Amino acid sequence: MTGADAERPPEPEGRDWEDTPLARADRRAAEALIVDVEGFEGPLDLLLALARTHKVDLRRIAVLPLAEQYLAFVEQARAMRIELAADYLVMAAWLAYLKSRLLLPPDPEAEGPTAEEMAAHLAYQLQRLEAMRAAAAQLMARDRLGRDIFARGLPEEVERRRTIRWDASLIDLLRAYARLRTRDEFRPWAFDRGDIHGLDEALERLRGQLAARLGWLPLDAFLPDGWRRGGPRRRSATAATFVAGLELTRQGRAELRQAEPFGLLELRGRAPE
Amino acid sequence: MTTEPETPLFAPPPLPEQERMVEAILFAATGMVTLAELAARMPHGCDPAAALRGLAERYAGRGVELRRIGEAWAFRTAPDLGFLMQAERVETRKLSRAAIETLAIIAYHQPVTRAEIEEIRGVAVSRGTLDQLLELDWIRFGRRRNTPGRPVTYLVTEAFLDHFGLESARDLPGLAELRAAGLLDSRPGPAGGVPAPGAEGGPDPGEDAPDPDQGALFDD
Amino acid sequence: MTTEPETPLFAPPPLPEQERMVEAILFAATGMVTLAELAARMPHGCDPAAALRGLAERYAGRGVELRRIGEAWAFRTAPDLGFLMQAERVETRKLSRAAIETLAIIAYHQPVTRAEIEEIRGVAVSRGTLDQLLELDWIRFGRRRNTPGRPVTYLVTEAFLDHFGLESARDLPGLAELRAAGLLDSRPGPAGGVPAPGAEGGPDPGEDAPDPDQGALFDD
Repeated sequence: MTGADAERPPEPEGRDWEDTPLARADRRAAEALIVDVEGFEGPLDLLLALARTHKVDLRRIAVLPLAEQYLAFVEQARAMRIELAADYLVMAAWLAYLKSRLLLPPDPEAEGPTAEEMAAHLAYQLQRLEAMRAAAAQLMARDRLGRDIFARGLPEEVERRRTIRWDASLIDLLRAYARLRTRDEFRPWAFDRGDIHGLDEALERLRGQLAARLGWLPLDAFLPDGWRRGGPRRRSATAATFVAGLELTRQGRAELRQAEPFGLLELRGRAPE
Repeated sequence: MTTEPETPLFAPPPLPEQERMVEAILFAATGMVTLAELAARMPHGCDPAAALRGLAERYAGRGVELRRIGEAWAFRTAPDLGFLMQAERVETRKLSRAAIETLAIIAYHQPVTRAEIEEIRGVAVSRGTLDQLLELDWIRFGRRRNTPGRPVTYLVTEAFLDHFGLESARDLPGLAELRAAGLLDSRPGPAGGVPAPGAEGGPDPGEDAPDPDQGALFDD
Repeated sequence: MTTEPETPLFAPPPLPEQERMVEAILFAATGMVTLAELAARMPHGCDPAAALRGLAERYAGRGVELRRIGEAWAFRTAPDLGFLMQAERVETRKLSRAAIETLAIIAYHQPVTRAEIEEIRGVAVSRGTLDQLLELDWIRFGRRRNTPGRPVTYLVTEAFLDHFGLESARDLPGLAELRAAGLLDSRPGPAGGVPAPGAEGGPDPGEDAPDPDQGALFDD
């Protein structure tokens, strides 16, 4: 996207931080950011902060180095075992994809937006977010009613003959409706459970079944009798048994395998160590 | 630095500026304000008595007058204009819970019959509640239902939309949106959907078919 | 006696008298009063708009100023005198950064949907944010969008304008510059563009997920 791209050496495996002075600066910035990763409101916010540390003028922002900084940040967070929300990882995957597209020569056959268009849109989003933040700050800094500007403190009311005006606000109306519509949701659950196979039950069952046999068996084989025919009963039992299987696997009492995405799930018991 | 120097470090603001200050203080005050209070609030060296004299002159004969009661001062509407204050004699009271719930149901389910409202609320709707809403001009009668008994239906009015700042009743947020805005605290049951009014055990199932358009509000 | 004679029995009061009336009505009220309300309260044949022009001139530069807020009017203290009114200061609940940004986005992009707010902020709108702004009466619901899902839109209110001392939403600071810079455009992202914020941590991910047809929402 920029002239700098051409000079950049191919990305080494296991990136060495100390190779250039710029990398050192990046690293320091990334470390500072990691300390308060909690303070960021999502990936876009983080990208904006990264962009700010290097470039004041967002209109000339170079997306490629920004993408690299972000990826380095995520890498660092992982190395330091900081748990990042899924949003951050989705953005990292997208930026890695964008980066590869920006570095590769454009494929004339490819459909959809070019890498440059995608990068330009990201730059636009960052500018827009920055602009909205500035606008918000300007707005909050205005002379405000009740703080800098005041209304009449002693409104005059004439005593005689009052008429009562009934009032209600929209929020009262919405709350009333929400209250009405959710009230029913609590009541009948206990009686509606006929077709639900509970997780506790499933755990109990599966624990017994797995202790008894150690070979691989498909998940279906563990469904209780009377819950195997199709429909909501089977769905409920499958879901509960699957979750129970996950839980027991986590506890080290079972093993779970699947040959391919959407393939058959198989389960077997594992002797406790 | 002393707070009360014998000779002020700064000259007090000019008298017209002091007048502006007294004017603003009296306007915003929630009660009468005494000369001493004025002096305490204004910058050091001000002369609120002089400023009040200037203000009283400026407001003489206007729609609002500067009035002195004992040692305190306040702005008051000119006595001859008292007749204009009729709209201020209004006492505002919150609508009762029964009324607001009934109104909400009519807004969301219109056109809706009284039986349907009762079915959704789970309690009888008193005549007075509907009368009150009719009187407020927030609801009106719609067409009669073509079902046994030909019950009247209720709709919300333009005045309702106006009062609640809505463009149309269709713009009321659906349950998903209420929840998203934080107005709904509970999660829906496992069944997910909202039960249609009168769907089960209603007083008159045949008659209570909900507005087909209504579905759109809930089709999260 | 008829209340609205075809030809007035009496000529309307002279303009200076009408000014006094408007002055009294506005002074007596804490909230804003619309032109229509003024006309309704004043004797038949009055021209409150003309009276307001005269009043605005009279109060220019005073400690109390005449302010226009949308279609309504109110007296408010001059901003430079705010320091005198510490006693009347209302401590407002501090708004979160998310709430402030959401408010600004609604003001500058209105009417705007929740999905659009999320697209601009790059993060899901958390529960309680919109609720808080609705409760402050700073935002309200606008028309639903004619796009899949018919999402509700949000607008700012007159109370918002009053609070921030704006005559209309057109007077938002920096609006012209932002528009000229194209930052208020409804610019659709390229397909496969920057990932939209997930509704993670939201109350109901399935239901609150931002519209995948995001781009289409910006078409007006």
